[in-house]
Amino acid sequence: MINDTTLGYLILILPFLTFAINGLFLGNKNAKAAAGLAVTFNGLAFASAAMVAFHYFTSVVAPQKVVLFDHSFIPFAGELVARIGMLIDPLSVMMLVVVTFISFMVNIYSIGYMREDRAMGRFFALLSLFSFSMLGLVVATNLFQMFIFWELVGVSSYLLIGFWYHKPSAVSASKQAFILTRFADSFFLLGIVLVSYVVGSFDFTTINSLTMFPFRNETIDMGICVMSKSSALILGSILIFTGGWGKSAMFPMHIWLPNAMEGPTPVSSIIHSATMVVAGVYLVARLFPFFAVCGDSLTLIMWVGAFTMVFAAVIACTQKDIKRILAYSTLSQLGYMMFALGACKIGQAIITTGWTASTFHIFTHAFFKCSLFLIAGSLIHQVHTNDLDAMGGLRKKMPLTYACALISIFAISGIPPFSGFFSKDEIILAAFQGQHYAVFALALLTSGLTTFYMFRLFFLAFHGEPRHEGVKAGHVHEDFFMTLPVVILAIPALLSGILGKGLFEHFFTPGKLHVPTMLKLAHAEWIPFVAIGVAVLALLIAWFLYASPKAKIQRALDDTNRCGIYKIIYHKFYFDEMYYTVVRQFIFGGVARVSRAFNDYVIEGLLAFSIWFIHKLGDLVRTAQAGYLPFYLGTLIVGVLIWRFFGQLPL
Amino acid sequence: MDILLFNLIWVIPLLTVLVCIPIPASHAKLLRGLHTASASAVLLMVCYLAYRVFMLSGTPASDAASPLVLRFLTDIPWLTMFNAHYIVGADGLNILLLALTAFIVWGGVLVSYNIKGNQKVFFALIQLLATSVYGVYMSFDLVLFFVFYEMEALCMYLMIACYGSGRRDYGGKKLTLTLAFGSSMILATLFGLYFESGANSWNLIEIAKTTIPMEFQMWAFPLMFMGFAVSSSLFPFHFWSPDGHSAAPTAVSMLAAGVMMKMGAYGCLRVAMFLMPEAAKVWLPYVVALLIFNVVLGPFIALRHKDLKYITAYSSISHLGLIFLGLAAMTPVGLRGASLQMISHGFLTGLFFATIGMIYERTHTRDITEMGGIMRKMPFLGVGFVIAGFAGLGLPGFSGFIAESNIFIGAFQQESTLTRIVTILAILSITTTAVYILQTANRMLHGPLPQKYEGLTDGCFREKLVIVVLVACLLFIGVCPGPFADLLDQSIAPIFAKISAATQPVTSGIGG
Amino acid sequence: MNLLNCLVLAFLLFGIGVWGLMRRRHLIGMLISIELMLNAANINFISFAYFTAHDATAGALFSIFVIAVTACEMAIALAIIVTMYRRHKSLDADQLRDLHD
Amino acid sequence: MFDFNIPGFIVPDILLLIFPFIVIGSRLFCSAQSKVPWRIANIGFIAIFVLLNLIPIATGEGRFFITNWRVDDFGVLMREVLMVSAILGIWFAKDYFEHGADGKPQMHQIAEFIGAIAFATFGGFTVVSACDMLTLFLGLEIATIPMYALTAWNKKDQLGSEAATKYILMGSVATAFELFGFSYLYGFAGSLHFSEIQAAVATGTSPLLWVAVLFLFCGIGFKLTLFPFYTWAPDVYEGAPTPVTAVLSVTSKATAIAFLAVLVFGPLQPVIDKINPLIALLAGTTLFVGNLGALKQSRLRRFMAYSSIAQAGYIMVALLGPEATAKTAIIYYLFVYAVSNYLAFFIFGIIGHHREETFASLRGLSKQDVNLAIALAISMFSLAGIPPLAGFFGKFHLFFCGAANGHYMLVAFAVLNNVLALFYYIQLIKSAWVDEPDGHLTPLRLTKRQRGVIILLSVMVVILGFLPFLSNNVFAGFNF
Repeated sequence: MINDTTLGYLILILPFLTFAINGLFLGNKNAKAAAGLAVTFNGLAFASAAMVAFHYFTSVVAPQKVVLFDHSFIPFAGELVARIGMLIDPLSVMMLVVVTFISFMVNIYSIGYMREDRAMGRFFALLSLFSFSMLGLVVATNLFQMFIFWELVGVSSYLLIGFWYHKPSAVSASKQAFILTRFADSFFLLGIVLVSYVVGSFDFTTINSLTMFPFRNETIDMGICVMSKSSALILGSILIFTGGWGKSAMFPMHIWLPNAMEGPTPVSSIIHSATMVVAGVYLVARLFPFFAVCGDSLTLIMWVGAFTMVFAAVIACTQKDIKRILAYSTLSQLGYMMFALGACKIGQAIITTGWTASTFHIFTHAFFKCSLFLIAGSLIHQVHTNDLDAMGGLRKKMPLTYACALISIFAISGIPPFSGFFSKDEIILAAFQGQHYAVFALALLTSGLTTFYMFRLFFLAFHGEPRHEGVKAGHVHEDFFMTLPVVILAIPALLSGILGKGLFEHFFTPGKLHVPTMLKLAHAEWIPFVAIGVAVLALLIAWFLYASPKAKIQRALDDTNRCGIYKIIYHKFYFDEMYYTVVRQFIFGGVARVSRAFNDYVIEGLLAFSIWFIHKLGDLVRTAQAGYLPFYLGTLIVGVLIWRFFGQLPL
Repeated sequence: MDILLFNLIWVIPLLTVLVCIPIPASHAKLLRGLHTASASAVLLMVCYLAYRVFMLSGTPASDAASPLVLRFLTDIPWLTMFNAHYIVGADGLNILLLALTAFIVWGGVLVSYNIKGNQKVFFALIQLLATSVYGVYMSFDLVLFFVFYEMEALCMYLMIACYGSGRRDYGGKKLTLTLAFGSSMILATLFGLYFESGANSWNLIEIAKTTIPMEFQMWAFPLMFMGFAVSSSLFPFHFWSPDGHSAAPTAVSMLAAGVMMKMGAYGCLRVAMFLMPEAAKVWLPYVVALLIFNVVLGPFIALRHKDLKYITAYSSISHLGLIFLGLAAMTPVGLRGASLQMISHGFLTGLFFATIGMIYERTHTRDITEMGGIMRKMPFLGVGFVIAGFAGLGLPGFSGFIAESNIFIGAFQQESTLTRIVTILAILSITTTAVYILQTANRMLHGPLPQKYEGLTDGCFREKLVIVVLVACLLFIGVCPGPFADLLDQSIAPIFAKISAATQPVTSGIGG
Repeated sequence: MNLLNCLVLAFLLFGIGVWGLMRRRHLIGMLISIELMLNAANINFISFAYFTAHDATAGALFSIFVIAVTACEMAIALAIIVTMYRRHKSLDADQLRDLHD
Repeated sequence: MFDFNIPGFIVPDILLLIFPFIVIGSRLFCSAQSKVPWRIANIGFIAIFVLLNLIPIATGEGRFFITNWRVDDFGVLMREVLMVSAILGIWFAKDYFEHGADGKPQMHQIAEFIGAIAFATFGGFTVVSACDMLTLFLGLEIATIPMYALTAWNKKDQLGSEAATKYILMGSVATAFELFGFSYLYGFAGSLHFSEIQAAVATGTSPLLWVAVLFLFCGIGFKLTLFPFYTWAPDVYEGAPTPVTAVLSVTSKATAIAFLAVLVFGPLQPVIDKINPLIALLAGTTLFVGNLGALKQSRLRRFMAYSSIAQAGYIMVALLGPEATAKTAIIYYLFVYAVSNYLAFFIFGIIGHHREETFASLRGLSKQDVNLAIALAISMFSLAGIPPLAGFFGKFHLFFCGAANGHYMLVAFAVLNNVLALFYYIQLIKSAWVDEPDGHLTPLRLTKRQRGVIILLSVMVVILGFLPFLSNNVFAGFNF
């Protein structure tokens, strides 16, 4: 019986070893070995994670924090020490299990999906690099460690999106993803520096146990203005949230996520739905007591989340690329989680139900969204296109996939008893209890939209007549490696809600808060029924439009003679175009051009002028040297006079 | 024994040159072998000595009274005409810089195996350059320091103008003359230090014991600091570096950007700030304003360039700006960050220029718009370049991140308003760095492969070795920075002690 | 007759020499003006020796030496001018324009 | 009766005095082509150099031969510098008596040539050992008059005669200035002897003194090519035969700076503070103008003229320092300067043998004869004052003197000018190293002697800089 610390090390080391061995030695030459290694090690990692979870939840210490190990990485001034450690508490354990499990599944899946790819070894190496950095992120004991792995996650995402680097679209998408998140991270870093400067520590425990009082009177010079340290902390919290803002692709930094679908589908399923993108949510959840103290930032978080939720859901209703639809639905779900965290604020007080709900939704969402992506992947693998036009009628050909898809879609639509129902219901309830009725309404509306577009996808993909020659000709089959994970994932997609609910309500609390906590909460048993009602309604609409006998599929699919509003939504409110104009015109055209002009003309010009001036002086000297003897003799006489008057002799 | 080895560091390259004189230039293989051997020998020696210094850390120095804790201290009367001594010694800072130099020189020798022209002269010049750089980092006597510091001008011009590419004469002249301009400013103040300090000695340690009159410091410090900053391409004296680097052959770019540009920053720290802390306290908060160009605008300029070497040159300009940010912070963390950045950027830019040189050898162009998709043809070099890029944009796991985080945290502890603003801007501009590095990498390595590059081959063993070693260094510092931090802290502690002991003069008037 | 007058005389002589030097374009004329300047110095020596100096012989001696030295100088000067004339067929100072930047 | 026991320390001077007569006399007994005078010259000069080195170190005042012939350590070392210059000069000149160069016809009458050089050198001896104004004046004239003759050595070359005319006319005007200055100084002190003048100056000053100083500085400013009296130098350097240019640029400069040193640290010692501003101004302006003039030259000798003007400016800086340091610095610098300068001239001579002496003829030198190119680079960098070459330490020593009395501004200015200097020296290196060789340039051939001398000089330039304690030990024993 190995102890938990060893297990903890194992969890981190196994994926890293996979990365190192695959990257350095196995490589692309013997891809089979690479794949086998990756699957085995990630499986072992999952096993140890599960064991750690089991030990933890069955032990007496359960809700408290446990630090398995904590090594000093690099000491800064005094208390300010960057450490690399492993923090165990309900949240991180949950994330550990989820990440290891998902990456295990996806590794299996990739064996099938990447079979034809010649760079398979590289793929598995990068995948393990990602899971290593993600695990390091979730077990971080301090901000600095979190930032380190935060960046590593970002870079591995960059490398995986651009995995097919001969596809220009993939390359540019990866670049965009990295730069946007990097942009957010720069604020994150600034926030870390600022907070650590004020607080004098990176440690989560220290930061989470802050109270504002000691900082009220001290001031800090922020360059532009002088502010009190307490407001500096609030600024810092917002800056830190900005990191999560970018990583979780909240509006308006959302555009990289849909474009990131250029990457291989397994990548999308693990990085861009289940794990990495929830890092932002995880960050806020991890620092919740701190955010609660800097209350105002919570409101911001709530609104950002809520808006993204609706915005993305609306766009998702019109897309035809299935991966993009799933991407937008991911955005929308992330919006749910984010605003649930924000919604915990009532006036000056805090309720914790939102926190629990959000973390719960992270948990459930991971499974069903991942499985949805994998299903999409196998569909694409069969019909070789992302486009709904080319699908349809796949129900007969891929029965297992069909069943699993149904489960996951019920889950995401919040139909009981599927997992999504419980977490989403909690979130909506939290919004209601937080007395944010506007957001509550939006949440209900969005759950309706979610159901609608998910079933739209479902009907168009599986029902109706086949619209693809390959499908018609019956070349479609279910690959074992690609179906197995889907089937396995369907189980938690179905059950994680019921089983998880008790666990979460028992263990999951944000920890000790230093603000008044509201205990007496409004009870509203009617909310679940309303939610279900909305969902069913949306389902019926979707069925009527896309699956009912008299549904006009062709008309549903062609984009011609659409009304303007539809076009706008279909083009994602022209956001990508806006981005490109801003970047091209402002950054490249504006700032960069001006600064280069300044360098090339002003600085170099001054240099050239000084050289020219010296040369002119030289010409002066040489023109005097005209070989004219009387002039030379004159210089002798003049010289005497010069030194007589300027020689400073006391004459 | 160690002392002897330590002194051999700068002697061996010189001996190599002397040994090679009788060998006719036609025996290129033999010459290359000799130079490679000597470079490797020096590398091994330096690494061993660095290890020794690390082991010795904590034990008191041979001379208890000296403000610096120096190992292997050697002090021989040298020029009695103006009582200059031959004083060399090692502490954490300069031993690490020596190690960096040894690595870069070794790499430089390896990458220039098939350089066009008279190889005998070229390698001799590289060794001379190495001598001068080693000497600068080792010496604690100002005359000796300056002699070595100025020596590089002699080699640089010839190497660039004769073996370079593009506007080589222009670039070489620009580089050499600008550096000479800087060192002339230094020389003018050196005499002042000798006579005004009252120590009547060129010994850095002796001068450090005295306090130099304020009215002298007030004009001497900016002169000297700027003089050193010229070779670290601090705005507005950065103009030499893009043209110089782009004209220079690979090895010279590596040496120039990797170690020579650090000599300036090292001088700023070791001589200017260490000897004239009072003036430093007055001036540095204003010097920071210049960094806005280096750190914030530098990356933007890199964005607009198409030539790989120009891009890298501007990235070096911005990275060196960070060094000065760390120096201007005048806090232990900041100074440590600056020193770390010197070392890390040395390896980083060495790797950059090495890969660029290798790619240029094959594609015969450095214009990124003409390249594309060469990752497919030369994956190893491509990966090397990408790694250099990631290290350059401060990715955790590489040394750059450690240095930058130190600098940012350290600079943020500096209270002055201007420094705060610049620090914030610097932190925010890590995005721009990412933009130009990714843009370059994508344009060059990714996308479709032009027809003319079908025949390209990946790096040979020699080149791969260089890349692997440099990457290993970057990773090593990045993954376990602890020992390096300890080593540097010992040598920075006395400098910081002197700075913090310096009392702010009552008249904070500039140019008093 | 006193020291001052002699000095003034000498100075005037010197001035005349300079004036001639500036005005003349004929090499021989220039040489003569130079002679004037030299002799102005001689007059100085003599007059100082006569009036003030406590080491009177030195001054006289000096002037004699000066005469001798200037003699050789002039000799060489004339020799050179002769060779010059052989080449240029002219003694005009303005003609000497072959050497210049 | 006469007493013939001559003290040993005077022997070299006497030898050098009678030496020209021997050489010229030897012409009477052998044919024009014979090598005898040349051999005698070598033996004689080297012998004198060795004898000088045998002179034991004197302390304090030095030794007096007759009341006005002093031989102190400064004198001895200056003598050595002058002898080095003379020896190198005749070695350099030898080729020009075997073939014409740079479009100038072959030179004749080597014996007389050597004699003239010997006289010029003896003039320098006289200057450094003078201790009254008369000796000083005579020394200066002895040093100068042969130079006039040497400049016009090529009777067939009209540029030479033009140069000589300019030189002698302006030179005699300068002489007139000096004499005028001397006369006033005499009038002020009432004596010619330095010790008495010094005493008089110490007791009090008068306008007479200052007028004298002014005229003396202007007069010597001509010989030392100070601003604005340098105008003759470029033309004369270009017009004169190359070996004469070389000798001019070293010997006459050495003599002139020795003259100033003797004057400033001798009779004018008490009022030196009052003169320093003038010296500083002269130094600053001269080195600036010299550097400016050299910027865009295309002909090598004219270029060297301007560079030597600038060097004169640098060497003036030393006069601002305390006496002992200043004299050490001057001698060390002159020595280094002589070596580097002659190295450059030797190379130019080889170039000029078949080509005209312009920058263009240097093109592609590194491709044709890399060793020659390296030697050129060494000499140029040394003149530019780049360590570890000798030139740097020379300059460093000069600036050290300047800074010792707190003339930081002047030192800073001089150091900045170094960058300017580096610029034009690099121009020359560029044409030798970077420019592609154009086909029609005739190939170069080195005789054994040339190769040997060039190697010797290059090694000296490097060694003097790299291991300066060699030179250091030379000076260690002496005290000025």
